[in-house]
Amino acid sequence: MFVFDNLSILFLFLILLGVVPNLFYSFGYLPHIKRKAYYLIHYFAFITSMAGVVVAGNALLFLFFWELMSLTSWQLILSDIEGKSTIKAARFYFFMTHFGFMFLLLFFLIVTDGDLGISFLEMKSIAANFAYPSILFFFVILGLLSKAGAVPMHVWLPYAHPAAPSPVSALMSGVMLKIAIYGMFRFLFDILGTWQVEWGVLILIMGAISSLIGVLYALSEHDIKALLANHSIENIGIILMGFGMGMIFSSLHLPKLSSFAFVAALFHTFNHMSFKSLLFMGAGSVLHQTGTKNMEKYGGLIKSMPITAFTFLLASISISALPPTNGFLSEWMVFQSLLASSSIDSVTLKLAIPFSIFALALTGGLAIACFVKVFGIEFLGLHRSVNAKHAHEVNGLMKMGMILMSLVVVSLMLFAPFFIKLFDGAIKGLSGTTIYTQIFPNIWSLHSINNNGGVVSPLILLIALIVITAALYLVFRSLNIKQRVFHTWACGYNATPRSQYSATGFAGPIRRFFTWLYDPKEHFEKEVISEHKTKFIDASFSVHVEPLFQRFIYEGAVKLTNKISYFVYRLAHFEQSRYAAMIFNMLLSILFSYRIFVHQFSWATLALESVVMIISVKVLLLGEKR
Amino acid sequence: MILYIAMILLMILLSPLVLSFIKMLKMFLLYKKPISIFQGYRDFSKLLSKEIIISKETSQITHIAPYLVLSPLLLTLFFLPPVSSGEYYVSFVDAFTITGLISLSTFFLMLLGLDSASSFGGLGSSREAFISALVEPAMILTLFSVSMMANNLGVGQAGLNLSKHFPYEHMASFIFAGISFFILLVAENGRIPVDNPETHLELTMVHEAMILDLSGFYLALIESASSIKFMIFASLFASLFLPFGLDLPVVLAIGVFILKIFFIAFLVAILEVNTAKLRLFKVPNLLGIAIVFSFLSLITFYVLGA
Amino acid sequence: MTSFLIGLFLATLITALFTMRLYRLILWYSLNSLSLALLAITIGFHIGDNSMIVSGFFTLLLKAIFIPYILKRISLRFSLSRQIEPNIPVYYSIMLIPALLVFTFYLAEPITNMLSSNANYVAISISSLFLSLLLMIEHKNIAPKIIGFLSIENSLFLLGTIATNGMPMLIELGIFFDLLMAIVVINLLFKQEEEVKE
Amino acid sequence: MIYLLILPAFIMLVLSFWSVQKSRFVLPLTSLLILFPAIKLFFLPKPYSIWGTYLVADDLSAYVMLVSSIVAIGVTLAMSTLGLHVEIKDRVYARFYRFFALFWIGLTLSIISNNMGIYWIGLETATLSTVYMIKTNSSLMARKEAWNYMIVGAIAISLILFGIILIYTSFKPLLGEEAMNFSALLKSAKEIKSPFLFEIGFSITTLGMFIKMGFFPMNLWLANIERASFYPVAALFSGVLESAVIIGFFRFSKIAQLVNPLHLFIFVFIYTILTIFIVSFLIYRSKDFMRLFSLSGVEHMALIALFWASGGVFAALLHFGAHAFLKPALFLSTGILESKGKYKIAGALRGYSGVKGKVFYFLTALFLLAIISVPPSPMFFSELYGFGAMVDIAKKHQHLLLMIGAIMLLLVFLSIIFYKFTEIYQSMKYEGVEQKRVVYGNEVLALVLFAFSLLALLTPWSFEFLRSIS
Repeated sequence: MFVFDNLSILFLFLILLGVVPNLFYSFGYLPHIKRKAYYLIHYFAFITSMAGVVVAGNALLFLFFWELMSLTSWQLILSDIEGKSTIKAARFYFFMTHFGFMFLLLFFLIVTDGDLGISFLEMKSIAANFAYPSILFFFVILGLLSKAGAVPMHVWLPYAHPAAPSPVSALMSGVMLKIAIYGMFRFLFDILGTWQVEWGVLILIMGAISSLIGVLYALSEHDIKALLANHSIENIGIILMGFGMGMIFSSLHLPKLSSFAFVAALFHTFNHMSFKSLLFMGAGSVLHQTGTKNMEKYGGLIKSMPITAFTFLLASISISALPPTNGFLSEWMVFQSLLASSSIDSVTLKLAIPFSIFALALTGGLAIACFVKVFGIEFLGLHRSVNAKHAHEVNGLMKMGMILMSLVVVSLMLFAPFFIKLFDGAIKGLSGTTIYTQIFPNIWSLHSINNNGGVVSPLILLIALIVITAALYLVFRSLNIKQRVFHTWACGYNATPRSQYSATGFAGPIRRFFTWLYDPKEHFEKEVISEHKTKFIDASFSVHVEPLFQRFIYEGAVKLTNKISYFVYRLAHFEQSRYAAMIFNMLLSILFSYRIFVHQFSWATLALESVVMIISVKVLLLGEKR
Repeated sequence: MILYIAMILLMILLSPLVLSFIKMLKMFLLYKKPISIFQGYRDFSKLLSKEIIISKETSQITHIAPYLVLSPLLLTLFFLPPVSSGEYYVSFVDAFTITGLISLSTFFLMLLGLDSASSFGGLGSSREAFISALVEPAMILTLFSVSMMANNLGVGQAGLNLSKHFPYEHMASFIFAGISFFILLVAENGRIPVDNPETHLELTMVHEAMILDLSGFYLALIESASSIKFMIFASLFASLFLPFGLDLPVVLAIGVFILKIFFIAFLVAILEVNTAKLRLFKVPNLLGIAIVFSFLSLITFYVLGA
Repeated sequence: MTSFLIGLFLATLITALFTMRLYRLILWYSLNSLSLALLAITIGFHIGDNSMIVSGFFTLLLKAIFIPYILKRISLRFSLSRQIEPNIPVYYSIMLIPALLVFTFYLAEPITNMLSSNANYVAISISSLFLSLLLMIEHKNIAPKIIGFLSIENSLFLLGTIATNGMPMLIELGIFFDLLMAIVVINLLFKQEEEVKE
Repeated sequence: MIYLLILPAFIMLVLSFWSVQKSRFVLPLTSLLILFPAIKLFFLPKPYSIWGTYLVADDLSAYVMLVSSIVAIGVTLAMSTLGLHVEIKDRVYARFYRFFALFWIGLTLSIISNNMGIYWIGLETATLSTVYMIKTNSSLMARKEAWNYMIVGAIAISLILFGIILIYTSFKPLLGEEAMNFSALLKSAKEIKSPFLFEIGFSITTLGMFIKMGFFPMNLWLANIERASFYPVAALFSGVLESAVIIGFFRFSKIAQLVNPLHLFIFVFIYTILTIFIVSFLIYRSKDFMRLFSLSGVEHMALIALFWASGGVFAALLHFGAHAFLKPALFLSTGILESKGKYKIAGALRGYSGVKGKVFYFLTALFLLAIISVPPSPMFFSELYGFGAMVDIAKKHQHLLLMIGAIMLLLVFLSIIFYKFTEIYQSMKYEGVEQKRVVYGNEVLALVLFAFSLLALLTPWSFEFLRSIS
C-alpha cells in the first residue's frame, strides 16, 4: 500500500523542508487572498497529495495522488484571479498535467497487467517481460518530465507559476517539480531496472537543452515570477544532466560513478528546492508590497525591505552556482560526473558529453548575468515607481518564512556531508552501491569519485573567504578613514530613477547576441519635437519575446486542431439531410470489411470493393457537383 | 610552505607593478613620456589616505561589495599552480572552483555598478554581465581540457604534470586551449580590444563604468582586485601553457616565472598598442572565437584524442 | 416456384427504383408484397407450417391490398405531387444496383457451406434491404420514403420467411413491425396536416 | 412480478388522461412508484425467471433497471418545475407522462427480456414513445427533429431486427426454436456452425444499435434532438433510453465474444475510435451546453461499448452507471443554467445565492469535473480499468505497437475533450458577468439524488457487486 524506503523518506524530508517555511510565509500572505477558506483547503490538500505521491506504494494510489496534486494546484492557481491571463494559464497548466498523466496511465497499465494494486516489485517482473522497454521509458519521461517542465514540455511553467499566489508558486516550483524527479528515480530504478545507454544520453541531452533554453528565456523576461519559473526549467535541466550521467554510467557498469552522478542530481534537487522557494518568497514579498510583477517598476527596495533583500541575495548567489554556496557544490558534482566520462569510448557519448559540459558552463555564466539583473534592478538603485517608493518590509510571518528558508539554504551548504550521507543512503537503497566514504573521507573536503578528479571543500572556502574579508575590514577600521555622503555623479544632473538602467536595457546586449533565438518584437514610440529625428519629449521602448517552442509546437498544434475540427464539423453536417445515405454506406462498408478481412482476404477483392464504396459514397453522399 | 606563502605575497606585491609596466610600455610605444613603473603603488597609497565619498542613492551593498570583490581573488591566489616543483601547492582545486571564485568577485562588482543609481553603473555592469557570461564557459572548458591533458582535474597538479611531461600527443587541443585562454585573459581583465582601462568615455568603458562612484579605500580595493585578477590569469597562463622551468633551483624558477609574467604583460601591451577597441557588439565575435576554440579543444581531446 | 417468386420480388423492387410516377410506385409495391405473400404461403404449405401460411394471408391482405389503397387515398387527399423524380441520376442507379447485387451474392457465398438452406436467399434479402434503403435515399418526397420503409419491412419478412424456414416469434415481430410502419404513416399524415395548416 | 414492474406505468398512463390540474401533482408521486419493483428485483435471487424463458432477470438487468429507475425519478422530480424555466402549456405535463409511461413499459421489457424478439419489441416501443416525448415541445425545430428521429430510429430498429433474424438463422440448425433466447445462445455459442453468418447478423444489429446511440457516422442527430426537446426529455434520452440500447449491445456482444473475441474487439475498436475522433472535434467546436453534453454522452457510450468489448466488464458497468447518473444531472442543470438565455456559457455558474443556490453551484461544478474523469469520480476508476483491459488485449495481440498507438490516439482525443471541458468549467465559474439566478428545491433535490447515487457507486460494496456481474 505505502512504501517508506530511504527514497520516500528522503523526499518526505524534502517536502518537509520545503513546506515548513512556506507555511509561515503562506499565513503571512493570507490577508491578501480573497477566498481564504477555499485557498487553505486546497493548499493543505496540495501538500498532502504531494506527500501521498511520494509514499504511494502501488499504481492506483500513485495515480490518485498524482491527479489530486494536479487538481489542487490547478485550483490554487485559480484562487485569486487577475483577469483572463490567469484563467488561460490555469487551463494550460491543467491540460499539460493531464497530458502527462495520460502517459503515466498508459505506462502503469502496461506494467501492471491491469491490476493496479500490485507493488512496484511485481511490476518490475512484468516490465522485464515486456517486448519494448523503450516504449515504457518514453511513457515515463513524457509523463514525468511534462510535470517537471523539461524542454520541450516546459511551456506551461512560465505561465502557471506566475499566475499562482506566491506561496503556491514557491511550493509548485520548489517542491512539486521535485515530485516528478522522485518519480524518475522510483520508476527507472524500481520498475524498469536495466537501462540502455541511449536512454541516459537522451536524458542528458534533454537536460542540457533545458538548462540553456531555461536560462536564456529567463534573461529575456521582465515579469519576475516568470523569470524565476524559467530558471526552474534551467535547474531541472541541471538535475536531469546529473540523472542522465548516472544512467549512462550504470548502463556502462560503472556503479560508483553512477551513484556519484545520482547523488549530484539529488543534491541539486534539494538545493533547487531551497533557493527557488526562497526566491519565490522574496519575489512574492516584493510583489505584495509593490503590487506588480513587472521588474521595471521596482528598484531601491533594499533600503526599505532589507531582510527580503538579503535573503534574496543569498538565494541569488546560490542559484548562480557561486562558491561556496550549496548551488555551487551540486553543480560542481554534476561537472565532475560529466568529466569523469573521459575514459568512455562511445561516439554518441563523446559528442553528447562535451556539449553538455559546454551547456552547463554557459548556463552558469548566463545565470550570473540574469541574477545580477534581477537583484540589481529589483533592490538596488532608486525606486522606479511610486509603489516601490512606499514599499516597506513585509509582516513578521512572511519574514519568518524567508529566514527559515534561508536557514535551509545555509544548512545545505554547511552540513553538506550530512545531506550527502542521506542521498547516498537513498541511492544505496536503489542501486546497492554506497560511495559516501569516497566522497567525504573527512567532513572538510568533497571528493570527486573519478580517478584524479578534483576536490572542493565548502567549509574551507567559506572560512577562508570570511577570514580574508574580515582581515580587509580590519585594515579598513585600522585606517579609520573619514566618510562623506554626497549625490551620485550623473554628469552634473541629478541622478533620477529614470536615469538608471532598466531591466530591458540590462539584458540588451545578451538579447542582441541571441537574437536569432529570441527574435524579439521591439516596440519603440517617441513624441518628437517638430519632425526632429533626435529631439523628443517622451519615448518608450519595450521588448516582447515569445518563446520559440510555444510558437512552433504549441500554437501549431492549436492551429491543426482548429483545421481538423472545422473539417469534421463540415463532414458531420452531411447527416443533417442524408441520414439514410450515410447509414447505407456505413452498412455497406461494414459488410465489405467483414467479408474481406474476416472471411478470406485478397487484394483484388479489396480493390474492387473499395471502388464500389467510392462510387456509392460519391453518388449517395456527395451527390452531383453543381 | 614558507615558499608557498612567500610566492603568494610576491604575487600580490608584484601585481600593481605588472599593470603599470603594461601602461608604461604602451606609453613608450606610443611615443609618450612613460609613467614610472611604480605608479601603481603610488596610486594605491594615495587612495588609502583619501576620504571615502558615499553617494546618497547607494545601499549597504556599496559597503560590502568591495571586500567581496577582492577576497575571492585573494583566495584564488592560494590555488594557483606552483612556480617550482619543490614548492608546496594546493593540488586539487579544479577549474570550476577557480572560475567560480572569479565570477563571485565579478558578481559583486556588477552589483556595485547597479547600486549607485547612475546610468554609467548600469551600463558598465550590463556590459560586464554580457562579457563575463560569455567568458565563463570558455574559461571552464579551456581549463578543463588542459587539466585533462595533464590528466588531473586539479589545476595545481595539472600545472606540475604538464611541466613533467608536455602533452605532445594532444598538441592540437593544447594549442586551441592556449589561444582561447589568451583571449580570455584579455577579455576578463578588461584590456583592449574588449575594454579600455584608460578611458572614461561611456561609449567604451566597461570596468571603469562600474566603479565610477567609488573612491578612497573602496576604490583601492577594487583597483588591487583588478590587478590581482590580471596576476592570476597571467600566472595561470604561465604555468599551464608555458610549463617549463619548474625544475630549476627555486630562485631561478621564481625568476623564470616572473619573466614569464612580464613576457605575457609585454604581449598584452603589444596587442593593445596594435589593435583598436572593438565595438561592444563586435566583442562577442572575439569571445566567440575563444568559446569555439575552447570547445574545439575539448572536442578534439575527447573525440580524436589529439 | 419459390425461386420464381423470389425473382419476382426482386424484380418488382428494382423496377420500383426506376419509376417516376407515384401511383405506379404504389402498384409496384403492392406487387412486391403480393409475391412475398405468395412466397410465404407456398413455403408454408411446403414445410407444413400453418403460422407461416396465416402470416402469408395476413400480408396479402394488409400489404398487397390495404396499405397501397390507403396510400393512394392519402395521396389524393393531400394531393401529393404524382411526379416523383429520383434525385440520383439513372445512370448511377444502373451502375449501383448490379454492383450491390453482385456484392451481396459475394457476401453470402461463404454461408453456403455452413448452412442447410440456400445462401442465395440470404443474399437476396440483404440486397433487397439495400435496394429499399436506396429507394428511401433517392426520393425527396414523403410518399416514396414511406414506400421505402414498407419495402424494408418486406425484405425483413422475406428474410424471415426464406432464410429460416419456419419461425416462432418472428411472425409476431413482423406484426409489431407493421405496427411501427402504421405509426410511421400516421405520424407522417399528421406532419402533412400540420404543414397543410401552416 | 411482471405486473409489479409494469403497474406504476399503467397507473401513470391512465392518470394522464385525467384532467390536468388534478393529475399534475399526482403524476410525479406515481412516478416515484417505479423505484420499488426495481429495488425488489435487485434483491431477488438471480437468475430470476419472471415469465418462463422469455423474461429472466439476472444481475446485469437488475443493475440497469435500478439505475434507470433512479434516473427516471430524478428526471420526473425536475420535470415538475419545467414551467418556471420555459413557458409551456399545462397539457404538456400530461402528454409527457403519457408517453413516459409507454416508454417505461418498453424499457422494462427490453431490459429484463431474455429473448431477442421481446428485447426488440421493448426497444421499438421505447423509441416510438420518445418520438412523442420530443413532440411535447411544439416548436417547429422540435417537429423537424422528431421527424428526423423517426427516420433514423425506424431504420436503426429495422436494421436491428434484420440482424436478429440473421443471428436466429445462424443458430437455427443448432438450437431450433430456442435460437431466440440469449441464455441458450450463450450456452451454445462455441459450437455454432456458421460463425460468418452470425457475425454478419451481429454487425448489422450492432450498426443499428450504434446508430441509435449516435455513433459514427450519425454523431449529430442525437445532439440536435436533445437540443430541440425540453431538457428533462433530453435527460431521459441520455440517461435511460441509451441504457435500453446498451444492454442489448451487452447481451449480443457477449455471444459474439464467445464466437470470436478478436473480431468483436477490432470491429468495436475501429468503430469507437472513429466515433470518438469525430465527437472530440465536434465537442472542441461546440458553443452550447446541450450539444456539448450530448456529444460527450455519445463519447461515454462509445467508451462503454469499447470497454465491454475489450473484456473490461467491471469498467464498462461502472462507466455506464456513472454516465447514467452524471449526464441527466448535467442536462437538468443545463436547463437551469440556460434560464437566462441559451448559448451563454461565460459566467453561467455565477450568481447563485442562498442555500439552494450554493448547493446547486457546488454540485454542478463537481459534476462537470467528474465527467472529465478527475478523481475521485467513478469515471476516473472506470477509465483506469477500462484502458487496462484494452492494454491487456493489446499485449496479447501480435501488432502490439499498432494497438498501443491506437490507444494513445484514443487518449489524445479524450484529452481534447478534457481541454474543452476545462475551458467551459473555468469560463462558467470565473468569466462573464454575475447576474441573479434562481433554482428550485425539487431540482436541487434531483441533483442531490444523483450525487448520492454516484457516491453509492463508489462504495467498495458496489465495486464488489459490479465485479461479480462479469
